Amino acid sequence: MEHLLQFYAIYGSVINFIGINALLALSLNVTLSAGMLSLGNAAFAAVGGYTAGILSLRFGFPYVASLAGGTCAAGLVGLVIGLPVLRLKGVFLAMATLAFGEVVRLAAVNLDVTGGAEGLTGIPNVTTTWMIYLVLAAAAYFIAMLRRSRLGWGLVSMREDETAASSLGIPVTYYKAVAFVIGAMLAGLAGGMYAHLNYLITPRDYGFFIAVDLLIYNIVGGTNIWYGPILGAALLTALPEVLRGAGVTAGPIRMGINGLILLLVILFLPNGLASLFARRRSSAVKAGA
Amino acid sequence: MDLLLQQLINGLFIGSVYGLFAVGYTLVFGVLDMLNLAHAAIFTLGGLIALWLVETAGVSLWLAFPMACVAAGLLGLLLNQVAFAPLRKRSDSQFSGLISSIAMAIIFEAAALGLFGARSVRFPVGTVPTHTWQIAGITITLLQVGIVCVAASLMVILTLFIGRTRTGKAIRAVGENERAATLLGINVNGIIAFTFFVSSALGGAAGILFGLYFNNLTPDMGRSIELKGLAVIILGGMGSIPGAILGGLAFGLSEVLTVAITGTSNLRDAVAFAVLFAILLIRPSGLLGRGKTREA
Amino acid sequence: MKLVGRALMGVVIGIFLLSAVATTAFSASFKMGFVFSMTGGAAVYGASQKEGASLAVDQINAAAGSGLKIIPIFEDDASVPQQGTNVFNKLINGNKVSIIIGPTLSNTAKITDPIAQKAGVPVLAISNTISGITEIGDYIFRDSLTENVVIPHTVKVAKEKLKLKKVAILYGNDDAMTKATYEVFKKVLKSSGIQILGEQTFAKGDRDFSPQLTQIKAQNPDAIICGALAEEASGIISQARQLGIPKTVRIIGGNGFNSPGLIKNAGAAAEGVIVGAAWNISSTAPLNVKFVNDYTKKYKHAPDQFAAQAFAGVHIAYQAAKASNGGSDRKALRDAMAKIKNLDTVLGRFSFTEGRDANHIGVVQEIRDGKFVVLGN
Amino acid sequence: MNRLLVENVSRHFGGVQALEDVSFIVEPGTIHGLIGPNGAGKTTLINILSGLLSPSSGRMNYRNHDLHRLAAHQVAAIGIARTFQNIRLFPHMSCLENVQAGQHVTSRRSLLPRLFHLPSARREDRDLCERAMAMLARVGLDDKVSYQSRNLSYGERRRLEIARALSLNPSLLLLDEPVAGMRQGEAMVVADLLRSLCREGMTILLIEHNMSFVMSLCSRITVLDFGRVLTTGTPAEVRACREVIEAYLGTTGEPHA
Repeated sequence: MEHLLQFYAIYGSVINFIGINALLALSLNVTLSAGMLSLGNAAFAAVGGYTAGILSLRFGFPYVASLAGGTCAAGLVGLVIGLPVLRLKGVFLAMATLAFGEVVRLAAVNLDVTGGAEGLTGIPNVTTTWMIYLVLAAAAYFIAMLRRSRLGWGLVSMREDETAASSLGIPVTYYKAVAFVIGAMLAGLAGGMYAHLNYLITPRDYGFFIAVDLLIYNIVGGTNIWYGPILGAALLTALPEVLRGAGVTAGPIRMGINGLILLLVILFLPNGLASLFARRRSSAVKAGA
Repeated sequence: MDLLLQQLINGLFIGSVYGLFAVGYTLVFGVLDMLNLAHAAIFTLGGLIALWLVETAGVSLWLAFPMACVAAGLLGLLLNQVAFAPLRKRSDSQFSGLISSIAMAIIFEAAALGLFGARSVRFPVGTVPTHTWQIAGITITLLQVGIVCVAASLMVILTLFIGRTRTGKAIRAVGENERAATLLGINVNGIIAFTFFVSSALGGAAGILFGLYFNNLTPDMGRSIELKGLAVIILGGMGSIPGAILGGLAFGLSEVLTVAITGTSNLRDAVAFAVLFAILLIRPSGLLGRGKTREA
Repeated sequence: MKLVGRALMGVVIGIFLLSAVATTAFSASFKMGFVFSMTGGAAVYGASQKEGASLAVDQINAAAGSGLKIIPIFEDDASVPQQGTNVFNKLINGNKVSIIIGPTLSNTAKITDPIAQKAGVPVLAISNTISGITEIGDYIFRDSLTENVVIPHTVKVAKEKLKLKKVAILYGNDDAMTKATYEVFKKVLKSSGIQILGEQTFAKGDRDFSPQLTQIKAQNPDAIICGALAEEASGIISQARQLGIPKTVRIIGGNGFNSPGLIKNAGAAAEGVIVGAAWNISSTAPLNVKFVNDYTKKYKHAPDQFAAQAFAGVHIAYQAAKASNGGSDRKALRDAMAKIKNLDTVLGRFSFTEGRDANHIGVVQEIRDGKFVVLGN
Repeated sequence: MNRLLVENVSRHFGGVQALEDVSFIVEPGTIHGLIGPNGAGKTTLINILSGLLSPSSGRMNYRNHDLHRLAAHQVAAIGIARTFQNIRLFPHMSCLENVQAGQHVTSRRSLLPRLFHLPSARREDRDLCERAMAMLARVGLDDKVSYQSRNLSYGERRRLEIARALSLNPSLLLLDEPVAGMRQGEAMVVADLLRSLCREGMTILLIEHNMSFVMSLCSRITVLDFGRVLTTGTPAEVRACREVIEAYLGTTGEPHA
């Protein structure tokens, strides 16, 4: 027990960040599972984070109300952005959401209400580890169940073949918008929790490279199953600390290892690390049968 | 008036560097339909290799320039071999190629950081002649003129090469339809590798010119141009070489004109990306895009 | 093969045991944690800081004999606040350090320092210059002069010497430090009756400043006030001269300009640049001369202000540790820190203010013949 | 009105006239063939009927719905299912999942009961799974339930696609070359399947190049050539029609199909 407490004292913040990053990765997974590559989820997290932070800080909203406000604001922005951009496909959708993300970041830099480059300071520090993991568990469960619902079947079908999906009665455009908004809301929730985890959020917490990181978490972990993004986020968030523990402190080497892991996964595990587990399970099933 | 003219010259200059960077970007996209996000890292390495050749190996710039371009091209071949070729047959190759190129970008940047350190490095004084013209209140440097000329001639050569030569035609054929190209007896893998070579060599050239002019090379200098390069190829139309050149100029001009018109630079990047967003909504194929519908 | 493996294992275990014995044998030592940005955007500063701090630690330990020694633990926060948080938790709870020196970036400090405050671990900031750092709590100290101290002084001296009437401002608006520089400048310029002709901004990582400088040139200011880090500053300076902004239009910078890299990178264009600083390399105080010599000998390049502040920081913390009976008690160490008075450092004679900020005299320097020289005090 | 009514449908792509004034009627409960040389516009017509393309002019009506006003998913929702000439299965899904994906309009699969693990959700899932299994059995793929669809043979994929279309519970089935690439025996199995579906009251419109298959199966046939209807009639009438023979044999006497 004492060891556990000691471990938490040292690595508590890492554990928190793993949870937040996993939640963000899950938010992206909703759209990815429908075959839409969005680079806008960091921006939705920004909308949620700043809204929740401002609600707490300037208007004295209670924590849960601030989070709800941030989540809804992100969902609303997701709807407004989603409707026009969703007719774009593949790389073009990625670019449009990327441009949107940059505009949001630059807005945060230039507006007064967001505190500019110095960021929004003094946000009450109320998010705790159990809250993060409770929300993460709920989100993972939600996504796992979503997969089995009509919407979930529709989204996966769309990723496989949009034309065929529409011929099966799946309202592709509508479902895309719904997935986009759900993803935006989850990202907004994660952003709001993150804002209340530190004392400060800055525009740099939500830039292009964060959006790319979310994509990487999904790819490394695997997009096909709910625990894939969580696995990816956990591994890559903990990696710097693991390497630090192993004595690898030199910056370039750590960075190189990061890149190498990503490369190896994409080359040899196209369905991510999660496929290792899935493969074992299915072979167990075969052995049993 | 002087002010506006000077700004236009500024825009023309930076736009031609963007264009040269984006040409390589768009070339790979045109052939493979894949985004190569490691292009910015090769841009950086191109500049750093040239610097190393000039400073440490003592090679004159006239020799170092082509040597560094070739080195960047070879990095492109490596990139193709490691990150793209193994994925080509996969059904989600467009997507996985994006990711593997990000992985290579991280590895390249780590290599640059390890080899050259985090501090910014610069070409030794006197690497290029410095001369400045003052014409009616407008300032132009010899280096600027040189860079615009080099960028323009590289782009002209490339356009002629793609349009006129056998290999260029083969590149276009592969871009149009890989299977048909194979049936025509084109060595598709060879052509793709060659495209990576040319694209990366051009990216390296852009990196050298960028490094020479701003004379401030860091391992992460590709990052700031990466997003702009993406914007440029969207603006010009994915896969279109004249589009990338035009898009580069348009993007460079939009940056300086935002500053010139609003009198402040707060909105410079925001305007550029808002324009990009609008273009995607109104005309996703870009200014000179082929409008080819890419159906799944 | 097996034998070799076992022998190797034996050696490893032996070294491990020896080192364990070694650390327990010299009980007269304390752990000092360093959180610097050794990779990422602020790696340039982190590199200098690490060099300055290592030099100080090595010299102190070599001179200590059987006296109090420092066990340094260097960690990299990769210029990312998240990793800064992780590193702080590790140093405080894992390594159980007595004091933390760093982090490099003010933004990271705003997130990490409350952690140390809560845990009761003293922090000595050596490069955070924005306001609101030491206000986090009574365990937070800093030896870097804030922009609030340096800039008014700079403006006063510059106004006297150059008869400034109207200036243009150029600053990075997406970085906390450069933005803070800008805000302080703006306030001070207004209160000293200098007209601001216009404000231009740039973003981190920009290389091309000619559109902004072209606008500034057209406004014909007496001087350009610049809030930029050294990376961008050298580009701004050389491009300003290239665009034909005459040398009589001085460029005046904030803390970010304090780097020999600026002179190296901007070359002749850097002549005449004015910058307020906490430390001047050409100061002839013996302590400083020795520091500059030792540093240059060890690292083959001259130190900058960041290295000097790191070097001084280690000495300040070491003095406090000595005064607090070995530095292993964090609370006692904090109290001893607060009592530091008139300590001779490379930054000059050093004391903390009531608010635990640096209280020493800054200098206004200009670049002349490729060197930072004192313009006025 | 359960008839499928196609009236003066035209469609051009740029300057190319793919369909011109196409009109015919498909009677309910029959198997209707659509034949013609390559490029006659058959697939275009199916794409227009299923809502993937909109006609340049003309109207189509089925069960009082104006098809030309509906999007593809709405066409599916009123009970019109289709297969594709170039087989568009979901490659990374198993056979069972492919068929289950086709249950979109015939299932509820609400999210809420699933979130709360209500028995109703489990019952529905079990029920849908059983129905999908039955559908696979019907097309003879019950031994390939968990195979990924991309690992099936060509003929098996065609049959799986039909099973997927059938799980929409359609009243009108549009089949684009359902037996192309199949061996004779396999084609006969499909023919039997289609006949039994027809007996159960389903209307089927199919494109096929295999003449003996079409002639033996269809009660009426529409012949397209260069986007125009040459004739509509019983197999015997069509076989006797001079224009059809000319279209197929061409003036040079070269067979197209």
